[in-house]
Amino acid sequence: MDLIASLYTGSGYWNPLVWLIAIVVVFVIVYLIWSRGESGYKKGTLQTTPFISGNPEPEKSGVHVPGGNLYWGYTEALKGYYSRLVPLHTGRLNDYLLWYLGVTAIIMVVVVVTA
Amino acid sequence: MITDAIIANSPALLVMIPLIAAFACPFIGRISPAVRNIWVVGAMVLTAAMALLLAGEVFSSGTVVYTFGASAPGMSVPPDSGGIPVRIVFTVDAMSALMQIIGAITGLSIVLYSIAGDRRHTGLESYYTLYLLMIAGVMGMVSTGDLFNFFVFLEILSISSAGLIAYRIDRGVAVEAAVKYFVLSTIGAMVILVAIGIFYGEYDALNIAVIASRMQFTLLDQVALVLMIAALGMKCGAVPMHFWTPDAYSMAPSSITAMLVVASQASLYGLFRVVFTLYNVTLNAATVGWIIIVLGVLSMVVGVTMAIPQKDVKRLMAYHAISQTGYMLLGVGVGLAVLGNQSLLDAFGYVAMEGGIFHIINHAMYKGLLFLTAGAIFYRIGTRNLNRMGGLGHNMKYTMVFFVIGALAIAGIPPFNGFASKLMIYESVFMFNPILSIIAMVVSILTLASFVKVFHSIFMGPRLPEYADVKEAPAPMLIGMGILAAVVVLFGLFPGVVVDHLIEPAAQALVNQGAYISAVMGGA
Amino acid sequence: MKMSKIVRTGANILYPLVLIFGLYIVLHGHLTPGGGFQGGAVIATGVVLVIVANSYEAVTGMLQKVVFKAQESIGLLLFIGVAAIAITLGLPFFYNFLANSGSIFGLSVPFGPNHGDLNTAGLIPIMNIAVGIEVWGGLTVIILSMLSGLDRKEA
Amino acid sequence: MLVFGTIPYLVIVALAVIGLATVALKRNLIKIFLGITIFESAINLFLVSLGYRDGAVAPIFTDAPSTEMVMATPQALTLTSIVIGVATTALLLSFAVLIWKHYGTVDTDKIRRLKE
Repeated sequence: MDLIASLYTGSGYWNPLVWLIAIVVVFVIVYLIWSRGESGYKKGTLQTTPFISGNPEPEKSGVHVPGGNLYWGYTEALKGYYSRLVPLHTGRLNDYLLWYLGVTAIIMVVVVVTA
Repeated sequence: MITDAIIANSPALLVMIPLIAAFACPFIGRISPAVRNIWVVGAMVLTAAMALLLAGEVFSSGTVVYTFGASAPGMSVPPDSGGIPVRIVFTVDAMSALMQIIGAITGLSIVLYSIAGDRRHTGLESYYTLYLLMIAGVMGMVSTGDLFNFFVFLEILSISSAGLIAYRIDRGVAVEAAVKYFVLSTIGAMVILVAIGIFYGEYDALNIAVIASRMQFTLLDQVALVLMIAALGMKCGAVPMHFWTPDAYSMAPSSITAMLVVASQASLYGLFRVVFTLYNVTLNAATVGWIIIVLGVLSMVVGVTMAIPQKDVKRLMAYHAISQTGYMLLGVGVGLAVLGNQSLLDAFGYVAMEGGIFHIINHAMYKGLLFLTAGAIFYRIGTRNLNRMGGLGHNMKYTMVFFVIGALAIAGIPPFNGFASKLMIYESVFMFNPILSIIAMVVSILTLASFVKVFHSIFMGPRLPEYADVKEAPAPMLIGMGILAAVVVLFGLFPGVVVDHLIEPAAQALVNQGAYISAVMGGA
Repeated sequence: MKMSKIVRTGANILYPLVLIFGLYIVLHGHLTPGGGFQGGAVIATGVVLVIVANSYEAVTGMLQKVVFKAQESIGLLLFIGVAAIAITLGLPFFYNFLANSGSIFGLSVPFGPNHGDLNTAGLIPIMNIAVGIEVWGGLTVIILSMLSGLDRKEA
Repeated sequence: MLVFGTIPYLVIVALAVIGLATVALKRNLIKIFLGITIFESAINLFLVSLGYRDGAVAPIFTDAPSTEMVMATPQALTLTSIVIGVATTALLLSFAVLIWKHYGTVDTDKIRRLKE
């Protein structure tokens, strides 16, 4: 069995093992660059604390961002799209069924007309 | 020899073992819970072994035909029947075998997970009975070569699924989800029965191969085709008939949600079987292909955009399941749209279909894994609300690793399996219609964005005081997730092997209608 | 709530008759219209008759859910088990190995119109009996569960 | 007779439309379930009438006069469909009982805790 078989996609190929080797090489280069850096910083001093314009560092649990606040800008920007899409999900059983029947009718018309 | 007998009867055993185990479960459960767990796991291991044995047989020596109640399993056409199969025939070709492998791997890891994850609930005998019935339903649906039998297994599957969705009543909300799912799937199954009745009236047969060999594509056949496409499309959760999916997926116990993904894909298999094996070139390939492509694109876009603002983690994942189903519909729809045109089929049609089919197995693995991790988190902290989670990466390291594997796979990041199938879909669909391919890539980016949000809000951030003493999920749950994660990584590392040995035969089996017919009818 | 004495006595007299009629339909499933499901449904109707005539509380001692659940499982196991015996004999699943064998239900059917013999058809009557047992148990469990659900009604 | 043979199919279409309209338009869960049952009856009638032949007898082997028999397969299909229908109806009704217990209503407008 050819374990390193490439995946041919018609216009190219994909071989994850080659990709992994490339990633490893990149990481080796990154490590080499990183290891040449300055290692003489002092632990426990201001050098290792975050710099927030001189303000005191806030409590850890106070800076947690809950999931609901993420992508606020994205939903705000696409408000026109979401204000139409979300109300379609009414949660009414009858609406679910009407959508299904409606789609069946549309497909029926398309198939029968073009046949 | 006994092994020969087992291999010869494996299509029947595949359905028989879960059925016997299911019906005996109430008795076994009275002995002790431990014995019941061993019984259920043993039955599932045997079923998975049968599925793998049968798949090995199919991939090495071609389609397996098993006739119930005949004097020999291969005797699908009795000598005195006038040349038509009169009995129920299981026809297991490469596509069916692929679906069986999916059912076997997912089913086994789910049952291991369930033993720890649902330990605290009552009525577990019924739970496992219904679960094994679901397995039997999936296995039967993908194996059968008889349309009415397909309907029966479909109903077995939806009745047991509905029971399990409502299993954790949860102040009635789970029952609401189950009612919505069950009303829709009952209507869908009955509409399929109308189509089956039309076929019976027209061609005097219920066997898929016989109907396929007599197919005329008259007006009645067109009506039957539309009824089947709409009903099976609804059952696999294609937009705009997807409304039941987030309700049912979010309210079912997590292990059952992972199985519901497989159940949806069995419906998807039914859709492909109807379109390719039953009709094949007789239908208007471009029109029907484009209908499936449009359903797929709508599913991809609406699914992922609805997922991003969700706050319930399982509901979010359910919308992603819809979106991923869109990829499968897109890939196979492109293959269908160029069916009958051999040069286009060779240029990109096969690759698109292989991408879509490969995505089915990949999706079952990583989506199952993601639902199981969501269940493990729910098991430990008792909420699914993303706003109330945070910092769990400190306490649940293994769960976090499994979640990351699943999330990267669904977002199509190399080297995981989602990337391989999505790459095949992108490149082949680009040759068909560049715009579709670009939409698919944008959807993939949005998927990644959405899972970054989920990852951040569940695992990242400081350790929250209310979850300070949360423990890692128990070992059997981790084993169940581990099996799926291992498959995700393996399929991602060796996609060439999987495509050559599993996916390509499946795509060929779908396109090559003549081979399916001659396997059942013999000769010709 | 209790029905009048006439109704209760009538139901009690009818119950064994309904039972026998149901069993007849089950047993003759391979000769006349009917079979396991129909017969089992008839028997379950008899059970409903008793429940409706007497009150639910009065019959719960007599009709216990556990028993009927076990009965349902036994019926299903018998059905699948009989079908599976064929595999152990080296024949396909569901193969009717009893038909024309000369043993129980094993006489061969004479050609042409005839009065029908109960002792024919091999596995089919056995499977009818299995389905009859299963449907009897299953429908009774459904009825009892629904009644117990209504029993503790809130609001 | 063309007209006479068409009557069952007209009834089937009427029943199917009534059933689907009930499911799609009525808001009471119990009525929706009744609509499903009506739709199911339409399909059962459809299957049975597929196998019907004018002047034929029931497909029972014993004591049958030697004339045509109606096709037995659709009757087997119908029976299976009825059995599945019983299971479906029972499950749906027990869901209705549970919904009534927890929500205090069977109005689909009010059974909407899962949405968006």
